[in-house]
Amino acid sequence: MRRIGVFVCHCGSNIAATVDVKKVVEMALQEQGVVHAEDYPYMCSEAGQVRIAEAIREHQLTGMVVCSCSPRMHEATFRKCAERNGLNPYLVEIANIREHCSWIHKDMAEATEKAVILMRAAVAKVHLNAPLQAGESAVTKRALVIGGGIAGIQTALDIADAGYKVDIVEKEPSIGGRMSQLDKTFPTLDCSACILTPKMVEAASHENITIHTWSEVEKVSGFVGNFTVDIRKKARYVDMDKCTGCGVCQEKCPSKKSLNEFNRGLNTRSAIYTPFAQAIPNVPVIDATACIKLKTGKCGICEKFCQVGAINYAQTDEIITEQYGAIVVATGFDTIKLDKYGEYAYGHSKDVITSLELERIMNAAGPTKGHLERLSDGKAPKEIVFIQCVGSRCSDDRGKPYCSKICCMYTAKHAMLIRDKYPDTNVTVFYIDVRTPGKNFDEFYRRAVEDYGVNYIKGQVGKVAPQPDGSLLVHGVDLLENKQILKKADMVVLATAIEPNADVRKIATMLTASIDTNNFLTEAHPKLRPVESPTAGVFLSGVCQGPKDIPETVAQAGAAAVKVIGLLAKDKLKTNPCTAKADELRCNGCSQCANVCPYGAISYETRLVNDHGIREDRRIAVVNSALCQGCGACTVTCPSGAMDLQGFSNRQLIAEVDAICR
Amino acid sequence: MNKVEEIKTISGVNPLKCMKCGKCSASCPSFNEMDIKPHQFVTYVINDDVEALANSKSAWKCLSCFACIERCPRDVKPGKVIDAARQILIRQRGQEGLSADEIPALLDEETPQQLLMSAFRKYRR
Amino acid sequence: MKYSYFPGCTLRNKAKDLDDYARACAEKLGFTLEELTDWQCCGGVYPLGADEIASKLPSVRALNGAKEKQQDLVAVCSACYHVLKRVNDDMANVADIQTRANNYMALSEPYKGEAKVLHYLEVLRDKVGFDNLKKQVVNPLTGRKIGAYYGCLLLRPGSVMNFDDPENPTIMEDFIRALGAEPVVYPYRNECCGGYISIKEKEHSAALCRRITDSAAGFQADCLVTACPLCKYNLENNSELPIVYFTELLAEALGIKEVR
Amino acid sequence: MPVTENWKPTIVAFCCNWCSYAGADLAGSSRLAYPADVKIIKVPCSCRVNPMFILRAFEKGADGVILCGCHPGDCHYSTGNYYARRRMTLLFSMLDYLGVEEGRTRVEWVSAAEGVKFSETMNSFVEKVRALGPNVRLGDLRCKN
Repeated sequence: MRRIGVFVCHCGSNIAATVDVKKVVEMALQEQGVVHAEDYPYMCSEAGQVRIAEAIREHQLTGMVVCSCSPRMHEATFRKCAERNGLNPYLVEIANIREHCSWIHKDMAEATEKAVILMRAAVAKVHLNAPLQAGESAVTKRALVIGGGIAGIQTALDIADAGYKVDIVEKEPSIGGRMSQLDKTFPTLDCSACILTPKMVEAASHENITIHTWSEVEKVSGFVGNFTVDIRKKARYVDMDKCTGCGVCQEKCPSKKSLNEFNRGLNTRSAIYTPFAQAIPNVPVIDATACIKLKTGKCGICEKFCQVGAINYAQTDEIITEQYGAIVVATGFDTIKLDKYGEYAYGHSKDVITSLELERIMNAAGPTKGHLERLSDGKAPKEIVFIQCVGSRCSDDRGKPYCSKICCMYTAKHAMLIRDKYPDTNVTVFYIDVRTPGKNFDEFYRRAVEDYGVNYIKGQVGKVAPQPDGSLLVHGVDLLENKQILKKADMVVLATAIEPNADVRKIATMLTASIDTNNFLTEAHPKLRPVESPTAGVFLSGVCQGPKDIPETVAQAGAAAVKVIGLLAKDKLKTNPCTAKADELRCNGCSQCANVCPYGAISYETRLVNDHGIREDRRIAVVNSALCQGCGACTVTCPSGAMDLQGFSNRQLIAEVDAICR
Repeated sequence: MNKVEEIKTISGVNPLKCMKCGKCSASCPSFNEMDIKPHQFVTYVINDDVEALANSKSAWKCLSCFACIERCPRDVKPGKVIDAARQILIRQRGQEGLSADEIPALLDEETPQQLLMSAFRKYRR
Repeated sequence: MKYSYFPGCTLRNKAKDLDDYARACAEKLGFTLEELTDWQCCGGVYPLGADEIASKLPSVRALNGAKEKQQDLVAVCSACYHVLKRVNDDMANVADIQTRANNYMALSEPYKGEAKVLHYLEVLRDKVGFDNLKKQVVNPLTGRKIGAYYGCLLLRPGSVMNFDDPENPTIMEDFIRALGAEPVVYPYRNECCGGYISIKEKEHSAALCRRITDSAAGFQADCLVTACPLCKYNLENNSELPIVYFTELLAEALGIKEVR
Repeated sequence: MPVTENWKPTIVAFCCNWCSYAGADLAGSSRLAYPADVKIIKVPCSCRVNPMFILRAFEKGADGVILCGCHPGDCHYSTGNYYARRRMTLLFSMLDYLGVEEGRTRVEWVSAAEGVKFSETMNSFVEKVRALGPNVRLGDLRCKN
């Protein structure tokens, strides 16, 4: 019989205000095997842990239950406390009487009754807990960063500077990401390329960083410290080693009608191209869907003009397989499609554009060479209307329920830049709320209003009506004046909601990292573990986790790097001892367990078994505990009940069921 | 049932979903005819001031064109609130927006039956 | 192909053209409109109130009639289409309305939104096909610039009507193109003409109509096409532009307008 | 059906550690209430839930059993929830024969970010079970041990 101690935490008033903790203690003492029970305001505090230590010694506890917050919060705390005091950590169970009880119930009697039942279930389980020893696994001292935007670059640089190898996988022909498309940045008006390019160069020249552009992650297996990743290096049709980046091929290419993705499709590019001048690597790719040679076999002009013979039409996709200890997701964002927002005439009028398109128009390397022009007729706009929250903060099925966070600030930036460069152009911003929480952010917005005369109107726009004369009639409202506004504009800019990159779902599935309903990756804890995925060894950097501006992204990228460095600095990792184990007397070697194991952790060996005096050679399932992740699929599949999961055994779970239904 | 609850029941609208963006008012073809503007409808419900809403001109000015309902980013459907206010009015005797005596003078050669039918539905019980 | 047909109050009288051409063109295009025997006026406007049942019953009767004949229910008038479709949606998805309406109706088998409501234009688009329609045109309307006027009732609310993109519809433009004319896209084609308000407040409706027709004329439309008798009435009272029913345009292109 | 006035159902919820248990935690920290009748048992993955556990719960007097896991495609162990889905489909199809009505069992996918969904799911499930009343049909057949 176990000697069990039950420790009931008040969590200040978080638990004690709704659960009668004294009653829980009283009821615990009536449970079989419970030799000690007590309550304390903060069990997790040092003083609380001292009480636990004393109780373990005084009552020679061989098991313990802590009735407290979620095990996701403090299971590790209490297990370490037990271990320090000579009790195997896996003889500790948590009854979650906070998140699953006191915080969701109001009636004290009801909550107390439930807390008692949860306590009983934990006690029943602990009776059957076995002391477990964590094994060890080696750590591959190399990290993978998926995505080569500012988030990925910063994470990679920080990891590399700490002395670890990092690979960046970027699906576009160049690293740089969204930031490379921006013209200026807030809340100072730095040129985006001027501050990003040095980082790109640093990453490319860093001895610890390997960059795979025009590449995608194809397959991920393994677990923390030991991931195996297949990377598809898409055919570039250009030899990276030979190409000098002279650019002649792009000039000579006769296929020039492909939409330029980097300029958001506002102009065209050649079939062989580098997305932008500062591209890294400065090696073009051939767009196979546009290349005349690859489509028809005729042409070959780029090959003819390439002086170093770098063009290779025979190149094919290549899959490389690499080992990593940690993986960082930095897949970034895109703007949402606006096809459901017909009222704003986007797609109908060329002069209704998104903010990201305006970035390209304002940029010297953009489709208008940096001149602010209407895309319809090339004229300089004299009246520009900005519409905020297009697709953000929506609870209908057209938009996103969240605030995209960056729009208020970049709109202030755009407005200011336009008023600065084109003082004759009037700028009106229709807003719902102006959100400027950030260092120097509100000051920045106020400058737009006070120093640059940008006209901010509180109210949303209902419709943008293109007029026969080519202008746009904006039907808005001024809520403070309580008036409908009809504003004639030459250009309308939509602050379009952002959403996680479309590929992120596929990547999350490969990594078994969880994702929320908006396709943002979920962090392990919303406050305390913001850069870790719940999946061990997977970390989050940048907008893939939630909307962020550049300073926040860079900060989070550094934080993710620190977490990776902390992991890679370890030579060995403790493995989860809650692994599957086969009972050799019951196993009949049928192989069904191996069929369902996602980790290939189960093999079979022929072993001499003594089955009640009968000695014979039998085929027995053997679980490799370093590979087993403890899901339990095999335990339910096993037809003879031989396979069981340590820490979540059939008997333990049934004991919990029985205690709850008692 | 008090008036606020009645409006909520008839309209099926949860006024608390509104984020006061004004897109309804920006879209409303009757905005200038209304004393209480579309974006204010829900505020009156929230403030329990259904009396003012029912006494306002707006109840008779809404065209039920559903532009506000279509474009509302919060799925609040402000047009349904004003229609519910109108319903409350016409369900009270003597509170109708069109009397039978008025009608002959309002018709012309081309008036389609549809106009008469919908006007009856909108103005009268 | 046979469809149950709901002509509606106005098509019996003032909008006889809309009705006659619809039937004649249907026969020409290979489908038949079988008028429901006991249809009653839909009421012209959809009763928005969640607690209004009686005013929805005429629609339920028509819908159930189509269900019993195992036919889709076709309407030509925008208002009828709007009311029938929304009541049908209620009968399929709103348990309270379904129960209470069925209690009134006392049908042999309760009606639960089984019928499918189609607008005549949807039949042309989805059943006949605009490509096919184009082949049957004998008098292509070449050179004519026609603006589609959708109004409110065909499109909104988009989540229930599912007729076309409520802010950027294309069905009427595709229809106009199939007849050989050039569609004129103008921004106010889905804005309200004033609807029923014109019975008492002619100026209010007039202002809205003028915005619509001025915009269409500004984009060089030489006529507007509509599916709604009330829209036609309101627009006609306030515009230089001719306003025609889409079925009339169809009859003209199919060469059966004169024959009638 | 003899429903006593103060009858409260006993409901067992198996939640996977990675998604649904975390979703329940989020419901808790967001203070999204659901009835205290629900008692959660943590399992590493929904595929750890042996159909025998569910039968055991009913045998011991549970009035409803719900199994929650990660959304299809999002399983922490890649495929566990698919196994769970198949097993439960098969089990549930036989439960009526065993005397347990269809509404007393449910499988629901709740992610770690879906505190609202967790709470709504539990509310609607409890409501359903309450409407069904005590699990007397199996109770009559129950083998007491």
